[in-house]
Formats: sequence, C-alpha cells, structure tokens
Amino acid sequence: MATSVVLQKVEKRYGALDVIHGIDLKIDPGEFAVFVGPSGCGKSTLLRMIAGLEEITGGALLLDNERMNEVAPAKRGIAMVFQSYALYPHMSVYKNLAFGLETAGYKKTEIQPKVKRAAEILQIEKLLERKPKALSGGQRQRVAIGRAIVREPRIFLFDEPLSNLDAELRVQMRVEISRLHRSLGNTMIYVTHDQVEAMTMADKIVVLNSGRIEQVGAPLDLYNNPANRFVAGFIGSPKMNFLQARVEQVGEAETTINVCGNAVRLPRRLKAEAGQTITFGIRPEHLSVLENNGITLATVNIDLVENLGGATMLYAKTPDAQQLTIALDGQQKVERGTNVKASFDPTRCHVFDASGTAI
Amino acid sequence: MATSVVLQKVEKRYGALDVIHGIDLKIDPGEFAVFVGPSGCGKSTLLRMIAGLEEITGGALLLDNERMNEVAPAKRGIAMVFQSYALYPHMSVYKNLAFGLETAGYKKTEIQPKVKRAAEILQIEKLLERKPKALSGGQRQRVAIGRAIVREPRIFLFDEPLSNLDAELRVQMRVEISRLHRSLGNTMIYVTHDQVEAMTMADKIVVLNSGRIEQVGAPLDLYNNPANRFVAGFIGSPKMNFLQARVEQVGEAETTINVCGNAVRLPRRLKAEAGQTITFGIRPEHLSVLENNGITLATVNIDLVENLGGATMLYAKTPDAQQLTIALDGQQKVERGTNVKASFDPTRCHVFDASGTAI
Amino acid sequence: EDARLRLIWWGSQPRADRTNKVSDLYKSKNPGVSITGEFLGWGDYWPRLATQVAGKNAPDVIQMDYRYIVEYAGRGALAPLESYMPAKLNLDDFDKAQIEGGSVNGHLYGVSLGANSAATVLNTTAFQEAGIELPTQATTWEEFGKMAAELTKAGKRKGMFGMADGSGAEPLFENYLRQRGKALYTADGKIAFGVEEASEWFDMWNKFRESGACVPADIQALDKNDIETNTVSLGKSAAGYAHSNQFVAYQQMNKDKLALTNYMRVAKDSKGGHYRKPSMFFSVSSQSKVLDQAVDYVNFFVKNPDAATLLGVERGIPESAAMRDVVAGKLDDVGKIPLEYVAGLGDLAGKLPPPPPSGAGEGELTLRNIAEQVAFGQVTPADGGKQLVDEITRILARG
Amino acid sequence: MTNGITSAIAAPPSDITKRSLPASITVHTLLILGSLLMLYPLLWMVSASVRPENEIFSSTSLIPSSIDFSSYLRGWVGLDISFGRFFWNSLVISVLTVIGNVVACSLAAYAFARLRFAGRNFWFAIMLGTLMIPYHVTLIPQYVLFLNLGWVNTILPLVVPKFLASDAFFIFLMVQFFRGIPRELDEAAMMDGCSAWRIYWKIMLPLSLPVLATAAIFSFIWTWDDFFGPLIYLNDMNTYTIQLGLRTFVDSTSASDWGGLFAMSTLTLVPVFFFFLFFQRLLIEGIATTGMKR
Amino acid sequence: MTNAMRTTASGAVAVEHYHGAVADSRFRRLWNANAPGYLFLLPWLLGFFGLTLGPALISLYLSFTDFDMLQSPGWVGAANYVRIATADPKFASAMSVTLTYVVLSVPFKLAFALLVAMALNKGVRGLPVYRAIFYLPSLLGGSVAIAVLWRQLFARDGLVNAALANFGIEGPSWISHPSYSIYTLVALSVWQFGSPMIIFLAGLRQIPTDMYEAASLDGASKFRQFYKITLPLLTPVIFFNAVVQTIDAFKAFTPAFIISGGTGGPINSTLFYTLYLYQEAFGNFRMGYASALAWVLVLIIAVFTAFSFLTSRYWVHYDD
Ligand SMILES: Nc1ncnc2c1ncn2[C@@H]1O[C@H](COP(=O)(O)OP(=O)(O)OP(=O)(O)O)[C@@H](O)[C@H]1O
Ligand SMILES: Nc1ncnc2c1ncn2[C@@H]1O[C@H](COP(=O)(O)OP(=O)(O)OP(=O)(O)O)[C@@H](O)[C@H]1O
Ligand SMILES: [Mg+2]
Ligand SMILES: [Mg+2]
Repeated sequence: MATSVVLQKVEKRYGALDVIHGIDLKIDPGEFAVFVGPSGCGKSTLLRMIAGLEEITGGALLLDNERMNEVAPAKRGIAMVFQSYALYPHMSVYKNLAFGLETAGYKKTEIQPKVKRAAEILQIEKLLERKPKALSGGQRQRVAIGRAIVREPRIFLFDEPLSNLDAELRVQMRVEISRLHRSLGNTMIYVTHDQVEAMTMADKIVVLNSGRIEQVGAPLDLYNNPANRFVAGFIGSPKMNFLQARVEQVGEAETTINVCGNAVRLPRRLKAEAGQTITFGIRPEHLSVLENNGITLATVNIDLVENLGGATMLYAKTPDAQQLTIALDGQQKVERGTNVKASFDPTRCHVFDASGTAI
Repeated sequence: MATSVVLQKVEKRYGALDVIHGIDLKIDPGEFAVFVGPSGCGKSTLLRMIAGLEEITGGALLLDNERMNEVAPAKRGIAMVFQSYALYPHMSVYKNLAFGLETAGYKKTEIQPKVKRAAEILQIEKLLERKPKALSGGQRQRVAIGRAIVREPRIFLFDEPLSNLDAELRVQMRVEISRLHRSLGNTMIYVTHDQVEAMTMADKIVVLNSGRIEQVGAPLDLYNNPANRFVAGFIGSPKMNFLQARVEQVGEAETTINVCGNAVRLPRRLKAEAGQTITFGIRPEHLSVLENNGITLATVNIDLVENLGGATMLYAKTPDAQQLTIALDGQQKVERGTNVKASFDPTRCHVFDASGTAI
Repeated sequence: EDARLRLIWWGSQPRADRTNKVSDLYKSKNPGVSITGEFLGWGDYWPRLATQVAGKNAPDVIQMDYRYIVEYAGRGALAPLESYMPAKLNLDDFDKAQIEGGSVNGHLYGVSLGANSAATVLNTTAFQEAGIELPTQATTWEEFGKMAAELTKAGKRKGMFGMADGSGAEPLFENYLRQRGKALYTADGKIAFGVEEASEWFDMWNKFRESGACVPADIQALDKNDIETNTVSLGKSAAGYAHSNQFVAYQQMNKDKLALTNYMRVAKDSKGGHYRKPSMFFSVSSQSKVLDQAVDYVNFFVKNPDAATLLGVERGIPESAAMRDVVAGKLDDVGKIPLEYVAGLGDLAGKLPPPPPSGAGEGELTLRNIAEQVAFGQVTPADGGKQLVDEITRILARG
Repeated sequence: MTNGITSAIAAPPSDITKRSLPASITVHTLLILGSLLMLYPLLWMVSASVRPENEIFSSTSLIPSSIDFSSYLRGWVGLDISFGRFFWNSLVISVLTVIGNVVACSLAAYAFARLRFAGRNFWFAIMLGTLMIPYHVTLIPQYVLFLNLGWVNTILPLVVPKFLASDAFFIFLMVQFFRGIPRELDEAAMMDGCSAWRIYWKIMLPLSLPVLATAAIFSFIWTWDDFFGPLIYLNDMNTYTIQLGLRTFVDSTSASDWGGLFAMSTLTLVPVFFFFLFFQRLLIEGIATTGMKR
Repeated sequence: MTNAMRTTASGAVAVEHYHGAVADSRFRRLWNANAPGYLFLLPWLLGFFGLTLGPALISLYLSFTDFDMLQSPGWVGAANYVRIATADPKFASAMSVTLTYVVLSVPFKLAFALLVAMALNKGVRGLPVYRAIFYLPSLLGGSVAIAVLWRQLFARDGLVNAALANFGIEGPSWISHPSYSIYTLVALSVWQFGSPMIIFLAGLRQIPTDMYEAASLDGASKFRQFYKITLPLLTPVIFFNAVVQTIDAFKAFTPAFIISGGTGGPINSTLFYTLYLYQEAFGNFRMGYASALAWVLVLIIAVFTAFSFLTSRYWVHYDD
C-alpha cells in the first residue's frame, strides 16, 4: 500500500544558484516525515521536486524504488498542499475539493460524500459555494488542505499547511491529519515551522539547513541528542542557550568546564582536550532560578521579563555578558534588573566543539 | 506623533453576508493592539477597512478623531503587511522595499540606507536583486514586512506577518517589531494566531469572534480573567479544559461544585445558584499529576501522550467521559491506558454559566 | 447535361438582370446547357479574374476591357476566335474597326459588346446660371478655358469651378495627342508622343489652373476615376470628362440637367481626336472545356434580336448594325443622348488606335502621377513632360 | 441583452476606483465628447442612409432635410438575391470562424505558453513569421491548393483554416495572456492528476475568459468585415457574404445607389455591434491571482 | 484511485522490462516529454504544413521568377531582388510612405487605445455602452463607407475645415493633398483604435487588484500607480499590441486602397508598400516581382520583430 521515498544525491540549481546540495534521504513506506529548517533552506523546493513540479538538476528520486525523475507529476500519485494555496480561483470551494476526484473519474455520487466529509473535518461546510476570493486567509488554507485530503494518493506532501490557522483549529487539524495518516497508512511529508507539530506528528524529523540535511531522527532524539549546534538551536522553542566555554579538565566520567567564569562539573566524559574552546548549550526550560535545583550556572542579571500566562521568559545577561534565556513555569514575578541565580540540570546540557559538532 | 484609531459601530457586509457586526474599539496613540480570533472571524477585514481597502458598510472610522471613511488609502498614512503579501511581481526585492519611499519623494541616497537597514533586520540582504518569484515563502513574507517597515507611517497594520517564518526568525522579527514600535512610537495593529506573539507584543489584545469583539484587555488580564468561555478557550495554548459541572452549594466565601462526580470546593463565591449547570474551566498547565498539588479533580485515564521535549501533553478521559488535557513539564514517562490522579490549583480555575459568561 | 457554361462580368444588378435573362433565353433554346454567371464591381472584378485564370479555373466567357485584352490575350489566357468566323461567329454587320479593336497580333480575342466614346459632361444648369453659352463642337481648348474661367468668376455656386482638371486623364490626353497627329502608343507598343507635346499639355493645364478655369489640384485629386467622385458629380466643376455610356449614370447622380459634348479642339481645324471605342468585349477563355458552346453563346449574345432587346444599350450601342436598329427605337430621352453623341461626332472621330500594350495600366498611373506633381507645383510642365516620356519609355521597355 | 447591459451598469464599481462626484462628471464629460468624435462619421452614415440621394454628398450636417427609409428597402432587394441571404452566409462563416479560432488558437497558444517540448521556440518564430507575409502573394498558390481540394465556391477555404489555427494573431494574443496566469495553478492541477489536456480545458480556458472573449469579438468582426477572402473563393452569388454583396452593390462603372449602400452598411453594422455588446461582457475582472499567496 | 495509480505505475514497469532496450526507453522519454506539446500544436501544424507553408514557399519561389499569373513562371534568378535594390524608385517611395505610417500611427494608436482603455476600465457607469461606442469605428473596418466618411471629414469643405474656419484658418483638402494625405490615413488608423483598446482592457482586467491596494497604501497616486504598476504589469499586452500593430501597419493595405481608390495618390503620397505590391501583382501582372517585394517586406518586418523580441526581455514582465 504505502510507498517509500528515496532521494539519492538530489540537487537543485536555479541557474548558477545551488539551493539543494545533494541530499540523500530515505523515507519508509507509511512513514510521517517532517521537514524543518530555516526559511529559505529548500524545504518547499524539495517537496516540489518530489512532486515533479521542479526539475531535478542532479541525482535521483525513487518512489517504491522506481526512478521518477522524468515521470509527469500527474502520474506520480501524489497530493500536495501548496504553501501558496494555489486554489482554483474560478471554482467554488466545492469544485476545488471535487476537482481531483472528478479528474480521477469518480462519479458525482461518490464525490459528494467525500467532499462533504473533508469539509466537515476542515469546518468549511458553510463555505462550499463560495469562490476563493471570498475566503479569509485561514479558510483558503483549509481549502488547500481539503483539496489534498479528499484524494487517496500514494504520498501526501504538506507545505506549512497550518501556518494561517488559529491555535485551536491548528490542534484539531493536526489531530485530523494524524488520524488520516493512521487510517490511510500512506507516506506523508510535512513541512512546518511549528515545533509542536514537528514533535507530535513526526515519525522522523529531517532538519535542513541551506540545502543540506543536518540531522534525521525521531523527534525526541533530536530534542535530546542533537548532532550539532544547528539542530540543537533549531529544535525546541524557545531556542537553546549557547554559552562560550572552555574545557578545564577531562576526566574518566567527568569533565570540568569553565562557563560564565564558573567551573562546572559535567558528569560525563567529553571528546575534548583541556583548554579547548567549546560551546555550552542549555535549553531555557532546563534552567531554573530555584535554589537547590541542579548545578548553579551563574548569577545573572534580568534584562527583560515576558509573561506568557502559562510560562514566564526571563532574558538575562551572564556575568561575562552572554545572553541567557530562562523559561519558567507559570506567571512569575521577577523584576527587571534584579539578579537571580540560574541553575541547571547537568544531565540536560549539551556541549559542542568549535565546528559545532556535539561532543 | 502617534495616532489614535477609533472604530464606531463599524460594520461590513458582503452582499447579504454580514461579516463585521458593529464594532466599537478605541486604540490609543502609540498603542500596540493585537487582534486575535478564529480563522474567518473578520480580522483581516477589519484591518483592510482601517487601511481603506475595503469600504466600510456602516459606522465610522476615526483616525486622530477625524472621520476617515471616505479618505483614500494613500492619504491615511498607513503601512500594512498583507496576509497575502501582495508583492510587486515585476520589481526586485530592493524595488519592492524602496517603492513607498520613492513615492514619498525620498532621494536615492536617502532610500538606500533605509532599505539596506530593513534588509539587514529581515536577513534578506542577499536577495535584494531577486524578483519575488524566486523567493521562498518565508522570504516573501519578510519582504512584505520590509515594505511596511521602511516607511514611517502613522499606523502600522500587520496581518499575520510572521506565520511563515521559522521559530528562531520569528523570535527575532518579533523583537525587531517591538523595537520598531518603541523607537517610532506609532500605533500598531497586529493580527496573529501565535499565542506567544500576542502575549509578548501586545499592549492590548482584542479578541474577535464572528465579527464581534469578545473582550479587550491586557494580555495577562485575558489569560487570567477571561470574560467568557470563548476568550478563555481562545487565549492560552493548549486550550483550556472545559468540564460540565453543577453547583452544589454557594457559600459566603466558598462554593462547592460537582465536577467529574467529585464535590470540589472553590475558595470564592460564585454568582450562581445551587443546582445550576455550569462549565468548569482549567488550563492544562494548571493541572498536575503529582500528589498534594492542589485539589484533586479526578482520576483520569490516559488516552494519548505527546512528548514535546520541553513539555509532555497528556490527553485523558475523566470518569464521566469528558476530555481532559494535562500539560506537564519536561519529558514524562506516562503510559497510555494508565490512570493518574489529576489535581489542580483552585485559585487558577474558571467557572462559566450556561451563556458562557465567567462567574 | 452536355455543357456547363460559366460567365463572368463586371457591372451592376440591372446589367446582371439583363444578362441573366439572355442566358435563360439561350438555355431555353439549347436544352442541356447550364449557365452560371458571376458578376462583380469593376475594382473587384480584376483580382478575382486574375486569380481564377492563374488557378486555371477561369470562366468560359469573360467580359474583357479594352485595357486588359492585350494583357490577357498576349499571355495566352484567351482563345483566338477567328477560326469560328463566320459560320459559328457571325460578325458580318460589325464595324470592321471594332472587330480589329478586339484583335491582338492578328487574332480575334474579343467580341465587342458595344461602343462608346470619350466625352465632356456639361452641367447645363450651371452654365445657364452663369450666363455662359455651352461649348460647341467647334470650341477650342483656349476658348473653353476662358469660358470656364468666367464661369468660375461668376461664382454663382460656392466652390464650383468651370471645369475639371483633366491633365491626368488619359483619354483626354490621348485625344489631345491624336488631334496633334500623335498617339499614346504605336501599334508595336512603343511610345508615340514626345516631350514637346507632353510639356505643352501640362503647360496648358497650368494656365487653366492659374486662371481659375479648372479646379485646384487638391480637389481634382479627390477624383478616383469613377462617377461618384467626379468633380461634376461632387458639384465642384461645371464640366468634366467621362465616357458616353456613363451619361445615364451621371444624370442620375445630378439634380441639374447634364449634356454631353466632345473634348475640345486643340485648334480650330484639328480633328480626329475621338474614336469609337469598344467599351467592353466578350472573350472566351483558352482554358474552356466547352469552347464551341462558349462561342455559340457569345454569338447569340451579340446577334440574337431577342437578346439585343433584352440587353438594350446597357453595355453600349450594339456593334451589329441589325441589332443597333432593334434597340434604337426603344430608348428614352436621356438614353438617346449618348447614342446621338457618338453618332454625331463627325470629323472629330478618327481611326481606332491599336489596343494599348501591356504596361499601359502603369502608364496611366504615371500620367496621373506626373500631372499631379505638376498641378501641385512640384515639377514644371517642361520637366513633367520629360519625366512622362522617360517613365513611359522605361515602363514599355520592361513590358 | 438589455438585461446584460443594465446589470453591468448596476454592478457597483469597485471601491478603489470609486470617484467623487466632480471627478466622475469630468470623466463622463470627456467620455461623451470622445464618443461624439468617434460617432460623428457613423451618425453621418446613418443619416445618409435616410436622406434623399442627391443630398448625401452636399452636406456635412447630420440632420437630413427629410427622412426617407426607402433606401433600406431598395438596398435590401437591390440585388438579385436579397441581403437576408448575405447576412445569413456571413453569419454562418463568422460563427464557424469564431469557434475555429477560439478552439484551435487556444490549443496552440497553450502549447506555446505552457508546455515544454523540443523546438518550441523554433515553431513560435515560424508562427510569428506567418503573421508577416502579405496575403496578396500567397493568395494564388492558396487558391490553387483549394481548387485542387475542390473547395472553391464553398465556404471551406474561409472556415477550415481557422480550425487549423491559421490566424497567428490569435495564437500570439493568447500566448501573452496565458503567460499571465500563475503557473502554480497548473501545478496544482497536475497534482490533482490532470493531464495537459484537462489543465487546458479546466484551468486555462476558464481563467482566460477575457482574452477568449476578445478573440471571439475580433474573429467575428474581422470575418464579418472580410472582403478579399470571399471575393476570391465565393463565386456563386448565393454564397456571397454581406461585404461582397455590398461591394457588388456599388459598381463603379455604372450608376450606384449610395443611399442603398449606406442603408446596407448601417444594417451590416447592427449584428457586429450586438455581437460586440454581448461578448464584451465577458471582459470581466481577471481572477487568476486571487486564492493565492504571492 | 490508488489502485488505478498502481496499475499504471506497475504497468509502466512491465512495459519497460518487456522491451528492455535502453534506446527504447529513451524514445519513450522523448515521447513523454514532447508528445503533449506537439499534440496541442497539431491543428496548427496541420494548418501550417497543409495550408500555409506550401503557398509561402511557392511565393518565395515565384519571387525568383517572372510569373505574370497567366503564363507559367520562368526562372530569373535574383533579378527581381536586384531590381528592388537598384532600379525601383517606387520601392523607396512606398517604403518611406509605409515607414512614416508605421512610425506615426502605431504609437499614437497604442497611446490612444491605452488611454481610453484606462478610462473605460472601471468605475464608470454605462461602461459597456461607452466601450461599444469607442469600438464602433473599428467595426467599420475597411468598408467602402469609410472612404466616403473620410472625405466628408477631410475634404476642402469637410468638417475639419469647417471647424478650422472658426479660427480663421482655411485648410486645404487634406485628404487629397500630397503633403497631408498620409496624415489623414494616420488619423484613420488612430481613429480605429478599437482592437488594441479591447486587448488592453482584457489585459487591465488581469492585473491583480491587490497590487493597487499595496501601491495605494504605499502612498502612490493614481498616476504613479498607472506608471509603476499598470504599465509594467501590462507590458506583455503592450508588447503584443506593439508588435502586432507594427506588423499590421507595415502590411496596411485597405485604408490606402479604399481612400485613394487604389491609386496610392495623390503623387504616390499614399502608395503604401502593400498597395504598390498589389498594383504590381494584379494591376501590372508582375506577380513574380510582387512576391519579391513581399519577401523583402517580410524580411524587414522580421528584423523589426526580432529586435522587439530581443529587447522585450529588458522591459516585458511575465508573471509565470
Ligand atoms: N469578498 C468576500 N465575500 C464574502 N465573504 C467574504 C469576502 N471576503 C471575506 N469574506 C468572509 O468574511 C469573513 C472574514 O474574513 P477575514 O478575511 O476578515 O477573516 P480573518 O479573520 O482574517 O481570517 P483568517 O485568520 O483566516 O485570515 C470570513 O468568513 C470570510 O469568509
Ligand atoms: N526560481 C528561483 N530562482 C532562484 N532561487 C530560488 C527560486 N525559487 C526559490 N529559490 C531559492 O531557493 C531557496 C529555497 O527555497 P524554498 O522555497 O525551498 O525555501 P523554503 O525552505 O521552503 O523556505 P520557507 O520556509 O521560507 O518557505 C531559497 O533561498 C529561495 O530564495
Ligand atoms: Mg517554503
Ligand atoms: Mg485574515
């Protein structure tokens, strides 16, 4: 049933501009793969190449081990949600949704329940007669999703499908897409900038950066064991803190590093030598300002407090003037300009060498 | 310098369809107002009416106490980031950014540094010579932001300006927009679906629902004291849990309600009568599964566990088969199907009457 | 059905009606023959005919003009008819000169359907109003120039001049040359006049123009060589130049009473400028598959009294003396005028000139062109004359 | 028809271009003046058609001294075959041409604008090249061709080429417009499993309604007005088109009936005018880029 | 759906295995890549090869002959072309008349058409009526009536002079004066600006309204919007109109034919190139020479057009 997707040294050049630099990737049949990466790193381009909308400049794309580079998009059995929606402006929402089914030769009577079902899921039943022009941004996006999900393709490609939806709807849609994935069992590739989506939906997250893969892995893997500084910084929100540090001493099961002027003992051996400059990484949510809660990192001075209701962000400066973000639970009364002692859980910290590789 | 924006009974009809039902709103000079609301509730329409792009069907729009209904958009001194970007396809990114300045009669030599500065902020310096066609979704969105911020208008309107950016960039842009607001001091109206943006940037959040205002207030106000069930559900992510409950006894400083089959004492007086059906609301982050952590709500059965890295979501069922979401810190090992005892902080819970009003 | 005849001619609906009736008559006498006729206006006729001939799809019977007969015959598009004479094509009572007019290089290619002659159209009302006598057969150009100038000066009608500017009109120029003993072209297709005559011609018209006898150049240039745009029809002049068979049409267009007279004499005693010209022919296509039938039809057309009655003088006065008698009695007053005019030319008429050589069409345009250059003052009469001779010599050399 | 006009008039103008009262008075004044300038010659023609014959050329005024509709009757039956027949012939040819041009040219234009194939630029250049040849010189070879096909004296030579996209003008026109339709719509359709044909039929055509209407208008009017083609290919008067009939009506070496000519010219204008009015309603708002983020 | 998909997919595999050969799959690839394009082009290709190419080639061949339409053509080599280049003063004069016409009529016509199209685009009541009125002159095409109408306007006692008389100017008969007649034809061409106007209208309709919204928020005046948004986004249509109108003007025949009664007068002042060509072909039976003239014209137009296409990439904006 489900289809595997394999990229072999896939490259993309626009004229002289290389945007994808040779990507090797295997997505197993039925897998839910999420592409994440900074804006402009090539996620959409990759999707479009898989869909066949963009010529593959180099390398091969295999679907179910068949080379697909030259196969027409319509023949690949792929459904896609476009980042720009690309709704048919002359068709009503209903027609937009039904179009793919009509194309596939379904009968009117078969199409109607499918479209109705999709419209219900997406909460756009009342809009079925409208043209895209008369829809709000989020409604358009839902139609775009609908257009993909009414069909039962081999592969689904979603390009930031929920970016314009409100939080509640987004959760619902996330659940629906996951459910769809479970029930159809087909392969899905999903681009998102939303951490929660990536973490909750993915079987496998692919982290892209400037047209290269930085790391591929299960969500918690990436969160807990980022292969490098880029992934560490990219996965998790708010972003991981990175502090300049120096190795002081490398022991058997313990390493001492100097960070923020303090000697800190990490309970593991690092692949590093004394004196080496390293980057010390700690996630804001793994920092605490309570006493006796792990190892003290430093006494920091609060620059800014953001109260998010369910959490409080402290933006602080370390004694050696490095930025530090601390995420606290709930609404905390912390004053700007005060000093607090930041401590961390030593099992939760990360260390990267000069090239950014986790050590 | 800064301009006040006043809406008086503003209405919008598309043909027979009412989308804005008479909105009264006052935004003070220099204020940062954030519009939130479900997809399709009329946020963009409202912005477009303020900008003058959409005719105002009823009511009045005052800028600095001057009626503006009939004033041409170009004369209102407004800059706007369109939800659909609306970049000029025939102009390079540079030209897109410079267009407003050129229009305003700035000299080339004045324009260049401004554009360069904006491009730096938005990290699109390298794209200045490209046409919008050759940009990624996020890059386009940044150009759209850039086009607004190079100018110094009386009022900024942002329609979901960061929806297509990755988390890191989004934080940076948020900071930049806040900084811009501080430095220019002009009035800003900002539409977003992002809770964090709304909470951190707003002086005032306006919660819209189907063309009506549900509540206006400071961010934490809305979080802590939602006026009604809709606002309570809309502000905060994940969404507040709503449970069917019944008032058992109303005392002087204490009310006993029955929720999930348990009698629960709330340490305040409710405007309700014994026997009345009410909705009990509690945010996932205010629920806990630890012992002795507030009042016990119920023993719930775990349906689904989502591990987000920094937090863990439990989706559970109460004994009377109501849905309950619990947000836990960090990565928790909770098995599906197990029972846990959920407890809550009674000062943090909300109660709504049948009409949804907070009591 | 043993024969299918195709006919083509230019003309109007009345002509078509008459022609079709003749065809019907012919069919009734020749069962088994079917006839289809096509007709068009003059301007559109020639491209269609040329295309059909070039496509080897020419109609069997083709109405031909004096101008084009050499072009078509010389290029083998028409069938020589002399071998049918006299048994099948009986032109006994035709004017010999008219038969010659339809001959090229000694072969007969066209049977004349009627004769006409160049003529001056006079607006008698305008002359009367100005109190000026009409010109007579004896009037010379010089005299006429004075009369015309007077008429202009009388100014009874706004914007009306004495006469049209005929400097670019080929028939007028030819008439002038013939009166001086020259011609446009020789029988072997060479130029038959010199710089002197041409220059004097242009000079004469320059004087008319200066004296106000004739219309200014820009008004003359409106004349597109048809009845509607003739300055007499437009009310710009009291006299204009035409062909006798057009008289009825001219009169129809004009409220005033018109008359016909000859082209003026160059000198009191000069003569022979006019000639009876075959106004149009019937030719038979050399591509025709039913040659005999076509010739028979043509013969019927020009020799059958019933046909002649049907046709009247619509195509000119019949060449056959017998037929002429048949139709003469049936004309109304206006219809009689051209008939009488041609009959009364007397010494003014001379021999029919040989059919113009190929290139004559271009020659006519050249005359008009240079005449206009002179008229608009771009070229002196002397240079104009020289240019005209050079140009025409060149055109004829090219063929 | 009238319904269409009034509804178009009643449709509210878009907000952005809504004008203030003085501005709209200015606009209308200018437009009306312009209209008069455009119309004078035509009004003159109409008035000439109801004037006494001898007055036609002697007056520049529009108001005839007396009105006389006899020209219409005279013109209508002025030829052996009534003008009704010519109208019908013209109508048949014009309608077929409209269909042929719109269908065949849009097919070719779609290929040129959207499909990738070897030699595309070459063929495009050739196509443009065909636009440049003066038709007078290909007339005879073409005539011979049609003659050999046995098509002369039928409407086939006038109609069949249109179904073979012989009119490069329309191809080029449509190419320019098709290129304005966002490619992402094609791509979306491809993802929906559409073949090139279906994209053309379901996406391209509906979205290019304005240009299709333009092509239809032009095809109709130009065919209606065409004279040379019918002149060469239609020999039998029963098959004459309106223009050919009109021209035959005026014979330059015999008397002509100008009143009748103007009457018939005026009548000739009526169908094209209504065709225009009807089809120009399709020059609707382009919608191709709504429903899209860009 | 999925089922169907798989059968086609596996079907394709089967076919490839069966044939096996590499050359074959290359053929398939070529076929897949090119077939749709050529299928869509098929009607045109049929028309081109069946109806257009033959006659065009024959006319090219005829341009090297002395074809007179009535006799079979005789080969004369490049003689016709040599004559055009060296010994035909009328060629030069016709070319210059035509160039004048092109240079004057095309820009004015386009400017006019665009202007009116803009005025008629939106927000005017009674739009369809105005549109129809402004298109009316073009409806007339090249009918006989035009000649008469134009004379009514531009003759000595025409309407134009009547108007000028109010200013004490006594004008000549513009239409029949060699110094002015060409301008009356230019005026005719400009007057019949309907077709480019309609095309502009259709083009204006395709410009997304949000462009104007963005521009008006950027403070752009109506004029600036026109200049900076409308014009650039309309360039594909402007380009089309410019190219087509130029080609048309080079080939202009009917106006001169009708107005001058086919003579090109006075003094060849309206002897357009194609009118000359027509005279040569159908008046003087020099079809061979006319063909040569035609191909010279094709060459000249082609150079113009190629030049337009080359420059177009610098100023024409395509959205795709
Ligand atoms: N032209 C129109 N005709 C009819 N209804 C319209 C039109 N434009 C918008 N609407 C409707 O008006 C409502 C408000 O739309 P609006 O774009 O303001 O929503 P929004 O709050 O911005 O939503 P989103 O978050 O999805 O962008 C929607 O329900 C939409 O369907
Ligand atoms: N037609 C083009 N020509 C040149 N460069 C292009 C073109 N299209 C895209 N690019 C560049 O390729 C890179 C990858 O683009 P892509 O759309 O894949 O990014 P993305 O990862 O989807 O980003 P986003 O999250 O912003 O949507 C970008 O830097 C973009 O500027
Ligand atoms: Mg993207
Ligand atoms: Mg919106």
